[in-house]
Amino acid sequence: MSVQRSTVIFAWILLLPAVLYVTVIVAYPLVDTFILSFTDASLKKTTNWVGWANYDKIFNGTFAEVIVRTFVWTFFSVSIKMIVGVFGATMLNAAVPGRALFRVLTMPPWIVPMAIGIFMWGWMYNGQFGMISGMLQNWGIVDGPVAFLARGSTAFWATIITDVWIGVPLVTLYMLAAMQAIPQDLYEAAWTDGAGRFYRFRRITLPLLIPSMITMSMLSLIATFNSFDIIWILTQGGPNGETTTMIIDTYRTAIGSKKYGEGAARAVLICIFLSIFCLAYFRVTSRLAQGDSR
Amino acid sequence: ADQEISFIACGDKMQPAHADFIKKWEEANPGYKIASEVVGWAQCQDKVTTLAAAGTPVALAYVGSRTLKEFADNELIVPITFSDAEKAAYYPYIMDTVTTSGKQWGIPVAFSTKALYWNKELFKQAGLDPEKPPTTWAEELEYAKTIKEKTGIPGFGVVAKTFDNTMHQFLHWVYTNDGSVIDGDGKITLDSKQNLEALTALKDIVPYAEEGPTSYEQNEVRAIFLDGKLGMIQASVGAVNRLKETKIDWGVAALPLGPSAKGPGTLLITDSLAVFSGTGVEEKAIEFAKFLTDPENQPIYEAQEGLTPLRPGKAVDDMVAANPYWKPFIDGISNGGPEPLFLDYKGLQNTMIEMVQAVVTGKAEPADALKKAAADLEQFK
Amino acid sequence: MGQLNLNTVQKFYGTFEVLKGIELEVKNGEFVVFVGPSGCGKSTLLRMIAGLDETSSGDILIDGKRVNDLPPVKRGIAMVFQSYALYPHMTVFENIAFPLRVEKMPEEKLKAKVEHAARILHLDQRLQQKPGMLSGGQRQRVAIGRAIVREPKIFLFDEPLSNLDAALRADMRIELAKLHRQLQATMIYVTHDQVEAMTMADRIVVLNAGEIAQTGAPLELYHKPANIFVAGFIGNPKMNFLAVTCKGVVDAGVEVDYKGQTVVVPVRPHAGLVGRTLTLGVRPEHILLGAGDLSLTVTPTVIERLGAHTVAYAAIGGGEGENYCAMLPGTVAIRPEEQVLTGIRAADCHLFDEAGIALERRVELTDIDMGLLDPAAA
Amino acid sequence: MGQLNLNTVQKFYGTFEVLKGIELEVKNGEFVVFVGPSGCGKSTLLRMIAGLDETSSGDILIDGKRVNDLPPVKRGIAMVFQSYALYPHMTVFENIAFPLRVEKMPEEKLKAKVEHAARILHLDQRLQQKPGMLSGGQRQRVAIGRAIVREPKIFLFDEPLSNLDAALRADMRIELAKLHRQLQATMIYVTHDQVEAMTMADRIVVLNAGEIAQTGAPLELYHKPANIFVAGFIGNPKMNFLAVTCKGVVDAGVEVDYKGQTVVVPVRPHAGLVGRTLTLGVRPEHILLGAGDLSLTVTPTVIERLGAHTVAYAAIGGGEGENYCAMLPGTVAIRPEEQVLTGIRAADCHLFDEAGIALERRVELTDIDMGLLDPAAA
Amino acid sequence: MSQPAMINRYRWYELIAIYAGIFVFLAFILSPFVEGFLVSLKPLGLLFSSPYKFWPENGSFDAYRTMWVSVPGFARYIFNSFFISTIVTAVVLVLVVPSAYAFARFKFRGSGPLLAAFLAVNMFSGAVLLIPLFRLMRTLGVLNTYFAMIVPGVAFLIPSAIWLLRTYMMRIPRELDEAAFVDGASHFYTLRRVILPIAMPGITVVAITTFIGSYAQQFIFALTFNSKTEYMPLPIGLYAYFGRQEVIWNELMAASFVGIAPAVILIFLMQRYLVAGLTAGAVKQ
Ligand SMILES: Nc1ncnc2c1ncn2[C@@H]1O[C@H](COP(=O)(O)OP(=O)(O)OP(=O)(O)O)[C@@H](O)[C@H]1O
Ligand SMILES: Nc1ncnc2c1ncn2[C@@H]1O[C@H](COP(=O)(O)OP(=O)(O)OP(=O)(O)O)[C@@H](O)[C@H]1O
Ligand SMILES: [Mg+2]
Ligand SMILES: [Mg+2]
Repeated sequence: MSVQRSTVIFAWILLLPAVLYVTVIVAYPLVDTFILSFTDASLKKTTNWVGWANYDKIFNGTFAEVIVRTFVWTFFSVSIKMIVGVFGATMLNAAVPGRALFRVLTMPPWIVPMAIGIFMWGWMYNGQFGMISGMLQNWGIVDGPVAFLARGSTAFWATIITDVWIGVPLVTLYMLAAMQAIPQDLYEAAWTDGAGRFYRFRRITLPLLIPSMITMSMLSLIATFNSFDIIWILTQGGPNGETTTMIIDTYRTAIGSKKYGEGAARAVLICIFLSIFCLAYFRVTSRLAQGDSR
Repeated sequence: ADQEISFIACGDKMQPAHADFIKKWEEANPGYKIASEVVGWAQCQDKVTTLAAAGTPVALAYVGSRTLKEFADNELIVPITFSDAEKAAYYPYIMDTVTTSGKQWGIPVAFSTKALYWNKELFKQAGLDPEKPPTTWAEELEYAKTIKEKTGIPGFGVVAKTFDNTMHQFLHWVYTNDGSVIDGDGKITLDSKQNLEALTALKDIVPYAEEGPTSYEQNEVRAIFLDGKLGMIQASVGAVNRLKETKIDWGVAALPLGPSAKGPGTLLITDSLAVFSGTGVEEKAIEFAKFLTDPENQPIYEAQEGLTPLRPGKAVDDMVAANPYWKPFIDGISNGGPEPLFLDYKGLQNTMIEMVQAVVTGKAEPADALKKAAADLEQFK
Repeated sequence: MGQLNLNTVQKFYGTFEVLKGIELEVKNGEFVVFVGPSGCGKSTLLRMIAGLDETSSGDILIDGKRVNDLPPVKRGIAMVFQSYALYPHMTVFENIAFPLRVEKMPEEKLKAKVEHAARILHLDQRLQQKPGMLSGGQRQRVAIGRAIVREPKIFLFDEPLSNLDAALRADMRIELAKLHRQLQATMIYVTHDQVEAMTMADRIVVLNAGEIAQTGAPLELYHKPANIFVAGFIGNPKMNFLAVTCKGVVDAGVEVDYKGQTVVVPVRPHAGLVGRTLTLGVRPEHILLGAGDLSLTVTPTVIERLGAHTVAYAAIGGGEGENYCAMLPGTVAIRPEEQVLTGIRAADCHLFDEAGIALERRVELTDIDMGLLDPAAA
Repeated sequence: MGQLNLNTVQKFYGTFEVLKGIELEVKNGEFVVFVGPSGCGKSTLLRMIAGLDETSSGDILIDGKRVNDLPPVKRGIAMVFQSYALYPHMTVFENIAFPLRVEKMPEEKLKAKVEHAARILHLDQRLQQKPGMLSGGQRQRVAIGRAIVREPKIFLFDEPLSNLDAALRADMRIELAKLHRQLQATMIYVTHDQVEAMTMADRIVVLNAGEIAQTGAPLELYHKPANIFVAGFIGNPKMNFLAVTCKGVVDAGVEVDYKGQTVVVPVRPHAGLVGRTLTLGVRPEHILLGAGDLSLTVTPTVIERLGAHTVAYAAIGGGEGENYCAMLPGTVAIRPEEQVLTGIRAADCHLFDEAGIALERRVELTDIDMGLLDPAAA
Repeated sequence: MSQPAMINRYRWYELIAIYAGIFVFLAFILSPFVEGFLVSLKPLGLLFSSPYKFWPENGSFDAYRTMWVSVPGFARYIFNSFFISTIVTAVVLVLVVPSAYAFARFKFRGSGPLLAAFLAVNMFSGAVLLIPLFRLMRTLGVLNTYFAMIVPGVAFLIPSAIWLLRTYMMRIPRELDEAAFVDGASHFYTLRRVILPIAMPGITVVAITTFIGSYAQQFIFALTFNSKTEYMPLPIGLYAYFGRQEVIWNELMAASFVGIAPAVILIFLMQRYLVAGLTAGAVKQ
């Protein structure tokens, strides 16, 4: 008994610094935000308790549309990130000369300050002076300039692509690591049985990557759901609000219009949505873990 | 120790003129020290607000005048008294940009007005008279159409990105057609005949504008013009210096007028120095701010920055004489209109941008868009 | 058909010669076991035959056709990996069906084949489980099942039983032997477990440092090891070695002297042996209690009683640790640290020259059924 | 001093009772081996003695003192893990010195101690290497070294040899036995390898499903298993079991009938046996070629020739697979699928009642040195 | 002489396909940098010119020279970023290593929810928490110091670091702890002498990712919580190229490349450890 208790105490001693730190620095503002969400806090010096009014307002406005858009945006961004990441990891995992260099060349989007990366994309998307529109014209694929951020349909995808770009290095790296953890003898066995490279990828690599992919997609989901800079710098949620996601809307309300109370309510909603997601994730993974206990 | 007066200026570095004045003022006022910080344009406003909201305001900050009402309403800034003589020294309407509920809340420090630039070379290519800029919207539309059809190059630069100057550019149309957004009594006047004409005119010219106006803000449109790929744009005097660096044969004229216009007009945008309450050095801050912008110092700063002068005077006359291109910028002042003062100016801005974008992208008819925007604006007063 | 020839097959890793010109012929239907100490190149050779590793020089022929440049599947081989290499995400059925799916075999035929294989391997009840839920022996059988369904000409096994515990290993040994009889396929089997080698092989190939030390039927290796390495390697506990001096050559064999005792070992003599130092080898199980042709009085230091046997270890002159071991039947009344007299029959002795090469024994044939020594005659 | 008592020690995982009231006394200096099938609770019991797992109920006493609540180091035990648990980043020296460093022993004394331990274990040359560069046997010795330096009262070993290959295992077995003699410490050793259990133990504790099936000296378990579980578990290959009917009780023992043959097994009878179905057990090594008190004609299906022995497997009435196994000495002229006559001596037979409890054998004492059966008398 | 294993031997068309795949992938990753680089080479006046030409006419490296003049403190900003990231990394490691160990090793009531709670920290983006955070920073009295950037930076980097390191540590055999425990080592001694050295590859990876995370991404906190130019990190320095009216694009891009160079070099030197460390402790399989 005492042995047991002393380990528990020790565990808590180990955790204490980090827990305290995060509690003070993050949890306190979080609670503050939560409380704020029930007030009409603004630039005014006085704030009043307003109960659920802020939440009412959110659901009575156009927010439902924003929620749906956020989900769609996040879904595509995360999916494409995973697909591109797995693709990249597969390529970089091939034993070809130069792969060490190629691996390093994958990292820059992660290293460069996010805003700078986004500015570079802004340039790329520019209709008059940008690379994409310019190249397309030079190659005669399109007639005149194409401004990718000018229409909701293209701007929606343009922001997704940029988000993918920023997230891909880390996904690639993790997937590469996960791939290398697959025992070589499985491939040799399959090869001996006549399975070609693609067949091996489809029947062995992919299924065995699934658990890692789930973990990664959850982490990436949290980041993507909260992805702010990209949309803000590229379109500020426009045109016609067609790239406005929950976090953009939250920022606009809280920081732009200084409606701290309403903004806080939106932030709390985001957290609730994400928590539901993560809970579902834990369910799925624990079921998977039971499925093939190794 | 010295009393500190914290001062947030926007930009990349302290303007040499201001740096000079600060030194001078500190010498004249021993015991006070100006602690200045320069913050980039993109974040300047937010930082000042965050500091104020968190309860540690700066003493003095450079802000867009449109934010004054919001600050004032929340008692974050103190009113500033101007003597009648001081008020009279400014161009008309300038005081309006800092006035709400009968009090002045900021000291104007920068001023800009807009005019129409046109590309004479493109006019020639399109068979138009290169020396005759449009004076009415009808001409403007016709010229734009002609240029586009004859040269394949867009005739007019429309600004419609999700950015503050999309609203500004629309207000050019409003103020050159005797329109307004809100009247002195705080009544929303957006849904008017004049404004409908303005929005319709904007819609009509879009086909002859650059591809995808919703992805360009003012400076980007100007860049296209500077590249010779636009017939006409509406821009501030800042474009002149850039044009001088290009081979473009250009001209500048007053903004063309709409059917209901009563005279030339333009949008008047000022930036102000706002003094925040609760710092204990409010008096001195006001004193310092007035010193920075007094009739002696201000023109030096304006000259350095290429700003429209705040006050008429001989210096201005000399400047116009030396640089005739200044004329339309000064002339427009007399019939200009201010940026409307709203409590939630971001709300106003978003509503106006949404309205313009809806029309530009063809998502809504001008009348409907106007009606919707007018209704939305009610909550931001 | 599954006939294999290795012609001076060499393998280099960098400049390190792992395999030094291996020559081997494996007949169709034969069960050949590769044994040898760790690192001698068993796995490497097997992987080269499989086509997983490249051959540095020399030819590998299957049914007379050079296969050096063919991928594994085209060589008609199937391999069972030491780690089994089962696909953890697939059911037993899918694991076994994998090679057939690769071939795109029609579903019905595939099902029949997999079920047939499962029946042979007693896996019928397990087809829907995942490998993670199986015991070691069952996994092993799945791995074999995957090899069987392809109906390869040659099976390759790399230490397939080394992960199993002793009891399971004994069971699997028997099952594999039966499987071989049933399928009549050529099997090449790598192990470092001698019991496996002795019990399953038609022929054992003993590898030592990249070279073949000896090839032969199990009992041939046991009774007539070609050199001191094979003699020491085959048999457990290990053969005892005594340094002796050659006294002379007589009709019955070679007369040697061990610390004053003389014994005539029935081996075929070389010329010029007299006076040289030879090594006399005798297996622990051939040491008797009481006097023999050669008698040694030893003081056992460790005695292991296994019930069926008693194994005594003693230290005799020279060398560190226990270098003399006797395996006596049943429960014997000897105690540690108490002297005991042991005897060796001359007929049980092996004799090796200084180079470690065996002098050929004249084995008492009454002891061995010669038919068993030569599988071809059986 | 290192005397251990377990008083009705129980262990629950959740509601699952892993250990069901274990009662055991281990004398100072004794070498006790725990054996039992996988999952029977051997490791759990060992870890409870070590103090790594909590005891659900019952007392653990070391030298008479209740230690349930003491951490391992205060119990005076040292443990050698199956995986050795060497610290990969430390040299052999540092690995061995680890417990002493924990105690903050002065450098000089520490050095002397580590070097002494290294000498005992023949690790002197390896002290500056890292574990990654050592062979399995050497690693094992480092792990033991780490345990020795602490001079514990009790050593605990959890299957320490299971990762080694057969040859190394045999060597280590001997070294451990010598170490035990040298240190005279109490040792408790978990294994599922019977050879280890038989050869090293003063006393074997056979565990089955969380209960002690039998405790006794190795040969006692071999010759007088208390029940059918122990009989089957001890001995390799496994004991053969035949279903027989009790005909009657005579002076010499119990008369049983197997398919018409009658044999009198020399065991102490119970009352009321007559007419009941009993199980007759006989070890493979006690089966003889030719007729015996009980004769069986069988058709071997698999024959394993190990050189020193020949093991034949056959299927006899009832049950699937080979359920009859004979281990015959040397190389015997029998062939698969050829009938052969085997015999069993009545004196070698074991007899179990329906509940699996053995009828006590009247062992022919001439066969066994009774002194060996009782270690105290030795 | 040593050739790739047979299974990794590629036919010519496979090689072409792989290199084509890598090319496409890297083209996606790097094309914005190409665009950025081209922008950095063009004179400001020629930046906005069409039709689009891939190769800049009159391209020059002038911007790489003038950028130092336009923003005189730029070297200092890079130094600050390095300095802040180093401290942040150190603090994160000090906090995270023990916690990751606790999460990896000990089962105690509340460990699951607590771990989830750490993850939840990342569910709120820093921007939303800005004002409460500001108040907190003021209470702590760290405004306008390096700590103003270090303190919140650490907090938001802790969660992912814990997740990463925990999975790594779960792969260290439990017997090592137990062996040390049996030998009388205290938990802390075990952590210090046994676990830490063995977990080093994993810690290296966490250190690198934390460093990068902090190096490039600490914008919003620096902006709001610090007013002193001499403490500003790189991203703020880059923003300085947004002039009063105009963005000096070519210098901004040049400065970006110069600014990330130290981190790129770091990654280049460490890439072997990065992949190796991740491999050993890959996201839970
Ligand atoms: N990829 C490689 N590079 C260099 N040397 C290698 C490589 N693979 C194996 N070797 C060396 O080749 C020799 C033979 O290795 P191999 O795996 O065939 O041994 P083995 O007989 O199978 O041993 P074990 O019984 O331990 O499995 C060893 O000395 C090993 O060090
Ligand atoms: N942490 C645990 N939680 C639940 N059950 C456990 C736990 N640890 C062990 N068990 C169960 O306790 C039983 C005994 O396990 P133990 O490890 O003692 O077996 P063992 O005799 O050492 O087996 P082996 O020979 O395979 O090592 C097993 O049935 C096992 O499933
Ligand atoms: Mg091998
Ligand atoms: Mg165990």
